[in-house]
Amino acid sequence: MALKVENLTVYYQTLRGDVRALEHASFQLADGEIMGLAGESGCGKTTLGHSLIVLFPPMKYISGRVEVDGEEIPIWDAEGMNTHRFRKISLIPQYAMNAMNPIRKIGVMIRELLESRGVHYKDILPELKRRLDLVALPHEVLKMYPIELSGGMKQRMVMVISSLLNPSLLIADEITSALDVATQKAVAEMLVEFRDREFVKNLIVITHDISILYQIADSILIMYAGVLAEKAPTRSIIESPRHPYTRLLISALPEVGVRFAEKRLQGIPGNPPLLLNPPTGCRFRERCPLAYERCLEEPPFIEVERDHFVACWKEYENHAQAG
Amino acid sequence: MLRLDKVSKIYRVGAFGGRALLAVNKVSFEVHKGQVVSLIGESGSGKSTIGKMILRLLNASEGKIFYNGEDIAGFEGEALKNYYRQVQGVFQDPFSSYNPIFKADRIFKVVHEEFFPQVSDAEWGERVEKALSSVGLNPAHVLNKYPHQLSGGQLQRFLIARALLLNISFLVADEIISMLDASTRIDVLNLLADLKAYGLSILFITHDLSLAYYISERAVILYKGNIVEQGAVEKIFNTPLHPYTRMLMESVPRLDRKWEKEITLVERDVENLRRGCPYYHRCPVAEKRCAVDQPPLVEVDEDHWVACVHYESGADLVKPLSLAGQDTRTVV
Amino acid sequence: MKKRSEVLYFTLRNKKLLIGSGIILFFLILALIGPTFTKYKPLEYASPRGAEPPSTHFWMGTTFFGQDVFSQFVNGLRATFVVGLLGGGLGTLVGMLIGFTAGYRGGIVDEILNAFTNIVLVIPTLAVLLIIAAYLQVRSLLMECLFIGLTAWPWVARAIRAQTFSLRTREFVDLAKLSGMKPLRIIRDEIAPNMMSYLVLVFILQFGGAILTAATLDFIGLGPTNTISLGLMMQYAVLWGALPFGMWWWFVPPGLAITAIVGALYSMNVGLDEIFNPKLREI
Amino acid sequence: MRRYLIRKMVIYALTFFLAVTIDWLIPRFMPGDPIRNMLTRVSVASNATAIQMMYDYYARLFGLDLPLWQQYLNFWKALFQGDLGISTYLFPTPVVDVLKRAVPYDVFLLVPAVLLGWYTGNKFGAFAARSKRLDNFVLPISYILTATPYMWLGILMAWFFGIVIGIFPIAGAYSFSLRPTWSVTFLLDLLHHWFLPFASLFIIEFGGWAIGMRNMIIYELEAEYSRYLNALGAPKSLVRKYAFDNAILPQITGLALKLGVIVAGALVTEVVFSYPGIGYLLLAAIQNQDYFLIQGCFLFIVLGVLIANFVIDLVYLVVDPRTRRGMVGESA
Repeated sequence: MALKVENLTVYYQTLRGDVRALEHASFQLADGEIMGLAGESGCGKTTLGHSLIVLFPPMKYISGRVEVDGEEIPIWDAEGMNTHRFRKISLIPQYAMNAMNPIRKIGVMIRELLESRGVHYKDILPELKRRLDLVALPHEVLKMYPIELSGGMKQRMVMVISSLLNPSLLIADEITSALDVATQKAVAEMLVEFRDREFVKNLIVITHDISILYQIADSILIMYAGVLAEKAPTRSIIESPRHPYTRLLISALPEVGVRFAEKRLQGIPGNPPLLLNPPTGCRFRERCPLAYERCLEEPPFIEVERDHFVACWKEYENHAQAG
Repeated sequence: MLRLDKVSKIYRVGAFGGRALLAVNKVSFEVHKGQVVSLIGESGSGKSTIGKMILRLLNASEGKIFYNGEDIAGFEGEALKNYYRQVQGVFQDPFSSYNPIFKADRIFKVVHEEFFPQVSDAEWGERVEKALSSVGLNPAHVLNKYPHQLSGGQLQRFLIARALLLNISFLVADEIISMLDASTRIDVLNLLADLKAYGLSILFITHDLSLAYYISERAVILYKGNIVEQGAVEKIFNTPLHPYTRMLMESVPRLDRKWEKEITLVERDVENLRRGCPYYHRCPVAEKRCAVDQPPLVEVDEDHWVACVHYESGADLVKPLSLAGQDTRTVV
Repeated sequence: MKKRSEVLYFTLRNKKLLIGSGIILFFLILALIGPTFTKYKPLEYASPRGAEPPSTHFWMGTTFFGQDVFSQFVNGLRATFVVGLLGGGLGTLVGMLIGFTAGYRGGIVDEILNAFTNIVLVIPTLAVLLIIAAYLQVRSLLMECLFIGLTAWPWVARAIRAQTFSLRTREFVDLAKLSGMKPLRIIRDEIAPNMMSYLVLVFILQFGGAILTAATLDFIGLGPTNTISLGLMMQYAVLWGALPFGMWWWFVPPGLAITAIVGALYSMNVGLDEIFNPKLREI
Repeated sequence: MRRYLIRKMVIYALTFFLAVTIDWLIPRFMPGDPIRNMLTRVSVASNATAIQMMYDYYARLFGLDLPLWQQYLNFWKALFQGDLGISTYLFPTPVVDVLKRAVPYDVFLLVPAVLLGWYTGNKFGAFAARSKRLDNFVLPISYILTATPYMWLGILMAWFFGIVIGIFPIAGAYSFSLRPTWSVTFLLDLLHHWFLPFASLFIIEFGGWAIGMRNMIIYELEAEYSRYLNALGAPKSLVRKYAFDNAILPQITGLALKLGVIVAGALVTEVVFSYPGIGYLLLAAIQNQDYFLIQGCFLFIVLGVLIANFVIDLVYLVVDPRTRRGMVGESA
C-alpha cells in the first residue's frame, strides 16, 4: 500500500481561534494510483495536501497517522520531516511561476539544493537532462535565470526538479490553473507520463477543475467543508456519484454542448459553513435536499462498493440493506 | 447596438516608450439589441482591453467604437455620463471591485447621487430592495455589510443589481464568474441569461469555452489581439475551422470525452510578429505565406467567419481542415 | 468582528505604539508648558559665575557664559517640534501632491515626475541647504522649515506614487469612473482614504527626518538666527569647550531629547505598521 | 542591460547639471549685491581704496557686468579648468587646492565607515532575524542608534573615550608635533586620531542597515522560493543564504540613495572632532563667509555622491542578474 492516511486532523490557527480546516480524513492509495483531490474553495483540499509534507504554522497538527510505503512519517515534526521531504514525498507548489530563486542560474540552484541534501549533482545530471528532453525543455535552460523562461517552461522546470529524486508520493497543488489551455494539457499529460515512467509511484493532483481530473486521474476524492465526502474511481464519480454534494456539483458543471436555452443547469443554493465552529453532524446538512434527522450525526466514510467510499447516511442505509 | 470598427490598442513599453506593444489589432464585431456575444480568448489575448475600451476606461489607439451609431470617443461630461447610464461593466475580482473601507452598498448610494439625485431616499430604498431581490439576494442579509463579510457570489450579484438600477441596455461582463465556485457560478450565469429577457445585450468576456457555449448566441475568438474566428456559437463549436480554435476545442478538458493522446505543440520563434498571421509561431499547418501576410476575416459559411489562408477561397462549406495525426512535437 | 473595531483592538495592545506616543507626549508637554517655568530668557546671562552644574536654582545648570541651560532646552524643544511639524508636514504634502499626480496620471507625466524625483533624491540635500542658508543673512525658523520641507519630499513622492499606482489599477477605481465620478473626487473619496494609514506612517518618518536634518543644519551654524534650538545648543557646547571642561549637562540633554523623540517616532511607526500589516507582527 | 546604464548616465548627468546650475544661481539671486555683502562682513581693510580694489577684483571674477548667459558659460568653463575661484578665508590659495588637501581625509574616514557599517549591519540584521530573543534585543538598540543625531554620538564618544577615559585624542587628524611622513609612528598616530570619528559614524550606519536587513529578510524568508526550498527539505542554512542574497539587493540601491544623508552625517562628525575633511572646511567657510570655498565644497560633495552612486549602480548590475538579462531593473 503506497499511501495510508488514518484520521488525519489539522487546524488553522487564526486571530479569532482555530479553523477546523481538516477533520479525521482516512483513505488509501494503491501503488501507481493517481488520485485527484477536488472540492470548492475552502473545502480543505490544500490543507490535506500540504499537511502531508509542509505542515508549518499557522497549520496545527491535531491527530492522525500517515504511512508511505509502509513506513510512518512524522508529519507533525517540521524538522524531522526534512529527511523524508524531496526523497519520499515531494511537492509541485501552486506558486510554481516564482518558486525558483530569481538570482541564481537554474542549474546552480539545483546543484546547491541537491548537495545540501547529500546528493552529487554530476551523478544526477544525465538523468536530469533526459527528463528535460521529456518535458521539451532545452538543456541550456540550466544556464539561464528563471526570469528568462516563459510561464509554461517554469512550470515544467519545477515539475522536473520536484520529482528528480523519484519520490514515492508527488503532490501537485493547482498546477494547471495559471496556464493557457495548450500548455495545461501538455503539463497534465506529462504528470501521467512521470507516473508511467515510474519517476514517481503515486500522485495527488489538487485542483478545483474536475474535468482535468477526468482526463488524468485514476480516482477522485471530493471534499466538502473540511471533511471527505466521496472517493471513487474517476468514471463512477462522474457518471454515478453517490454523495448528494458530488451529484449537485457534477450537474452544475456546464459542458460544451449544453445550451442555456435547452437545459437550465442548477447551482447549489446557500454557502459552505464557516469552519471556525462548523455545524454538528453532516456538514452538507443545511444545503442537502435529502437531509433527514439522522444527518444530525456525523456520517462515517465507508466503502459502499469496491473502492467507492462515501460519507452519507442515505448511502449507508442503502448499503446496509443490500449487504 | 454596439459596433467596433477596426479598433486597435498600442501600448508604449520600455524606457521612455521605446517599444510598441500591439495589444489589440484592428478588431471589428457587432452586438445587436438583446443579443449575448461572447468574447473568448486566453490571458494576454486583449479581451479585457477591448472591454475597457468599450467602457471608455481606455482610449482606442486606432479605429472607432459606435454605440447606437454614435462614436463613443466623442462623449464628454454629460454625454459620457448619459452613455454610462446605458452601458455598464462588471469585473472579474468581486473583492477588488469594492473600496474595502466602505460598506458594500455604498455603490448604490454613489449611483443615487450621480445619476438620480432627484429620486427621494425612500423611493430609492425601494428600488434597491427590488433590484436585490431580482438578483436573488435577501436585502436584510446583505445590506450595510462590509465587502469582506459577503461571499464572492453575493458581491457579483450586487454589481448586477447596480446595473439593473440604472436599467442599462448594454452590459460588459469581464470574466465575472471565473473567481466564483462552480456551484454559485451557474446561478450568476443564469441570472445574466434571464436579463436578456429584459432586452439587455451582453458582451460576455471569458476564457472558458463551455461557459461561452452555455450562454451566448455568437462567439468571437481572439488570439494575441486579433480575431481568428467569429460567428454563430453552434457553428464555431461544432465545426471549428481556425487551427487555434481547433486546438482550443481539443485541449479543453471535457467531462464527456478523453483527450486524444498526441501533443501537437509547435513553437517557432518569430522575431517580430507585426506581419503575418498571429498564430504562425504555433500553427501546426502553417505555410511560408502565413509568415508574410495576415489573412483577412472571410465569411466561409452563413455567419461563420475565419481568418486563415486555408479558407481563402471563400468556397461554400469548406471541408474542415483535419489536424489529427500532426504529431510534430518541437520546443515549446 | 467588524474590521474597524479589530484595528482598534490591536492599537490599544501594541506596546511599541504606546511607549512611542507616551514619550512624544512627554516632550510635547515639556515644550508647551516648559518655557512658563523658566526664570530666565534662553540667551540671558543669568549666572555671574559662568558654568554651573545643575542645581536647585538652575535645574540644568548653566552654559560657559552663565546662560540657563534649562530655558535653552525647553525653548529649543519647542523649535524642534515646530520644525518637525511644519518641515515634515510640508515634505509630506509636496510628496503627496507629486506622488498622487504621478501615480494617478501615469504615462509621460509619471515619467517626468519620476525622473525629477530621482534627481532630487540623488542630490545630497544637505549640501543644497548649506548653500542657500549660507547666503541668507537673516534666517527664521519658518525658512528652515521651508527648506527642509522642499528637500525631504522625494522619499514621500516615491512611496505614494507606488501606492497610488497599485490602488489605481484596482477595479473599484474603474467602477467609480463608471459611476460618473470626476477624477478629483476619485482621488479624494476612493484612493486617499485607503492610504490614510500609509500617510500617517509616512508623516511620522518625515517628522523625525525633519528634526534630524534641522539639528544637523543648526549644528553647522546654518539654523535660524533668531531662535535657540537643540542643534545650536550642541554647537555652542562644542565650540566653547564643554567637552574638556566636562560640562555634560550642556551637551547631553539636547542630543538625548532628539534621540528620544526620533526614536519614539520610529517606534510608533513600527507599531502602526504592525497593526496595519499583520505579516510583520511576529517572526 | 545597455539601456539600464544609459538611463542611469542620463539621470546622473542631469543631476550634476542641475546641481551646478543651483550652485551658480544662488549667489546671483540672493538679495543685495553678493560682493558688497561679502566684503562688508569680511572687512579686510578699513580704507576705501583697498575695498574698492577687492570689489573690482571680485566683480571681474564673478563677471557681474557680463550678460547672464555669458556668466553661466564662463562659470562652466572655469569649472572644467578646475578653477573654482580663490578662497578668501585661506587667501590667496585657490579653492581647488584647499579642497584637494581635505578630500583624502574624507575618503579615509567615509569609505571604511560606510562600507564596514553597511556590511556588518546587514550581516547582523540577518543574524538577528533568526531568533525572537535576539530580535527583541537587537531591534530596540538599532532603532535608538538610527534615531541618534550623528554629531551627538560623536560628542558622547569624544567625551567618554576622549575625556573621561582619555585614551583617544579628540581633535585633528594627527598630533601637531608630527609632520606627515610615511613613518610608522605617524601612521599609528593618524589611526589613533581617526578611530573615534570612524567609530561614531560606523555605529550609526550599523544600526540603520541592521534594521533594514531584519525587515527585508523576514519578507524574503516568506517569499515563494523560500517556501519551495522548505518544501524540498532544504537545510535552514541554504534557505537563509538565498533569502540574504535576495534581501541584500535593495540594500545596495538603498546605500546609493542614502549617500546624501551619510555625507551630511560625516560633515558634522568631522566638525565635532575637528577632523580636517570637507565638513570641517565647510564650517570654517560658512563662519568666514567664504562663498567660493562653500561653493567648492558643495560641488565636491555632489560630485562625490554622484560618482559613488554610479559605482554602486555598476555593482548592482554585476550582482543582480535580472538587470543584465530580460527585465530592466529600474529601482534606483
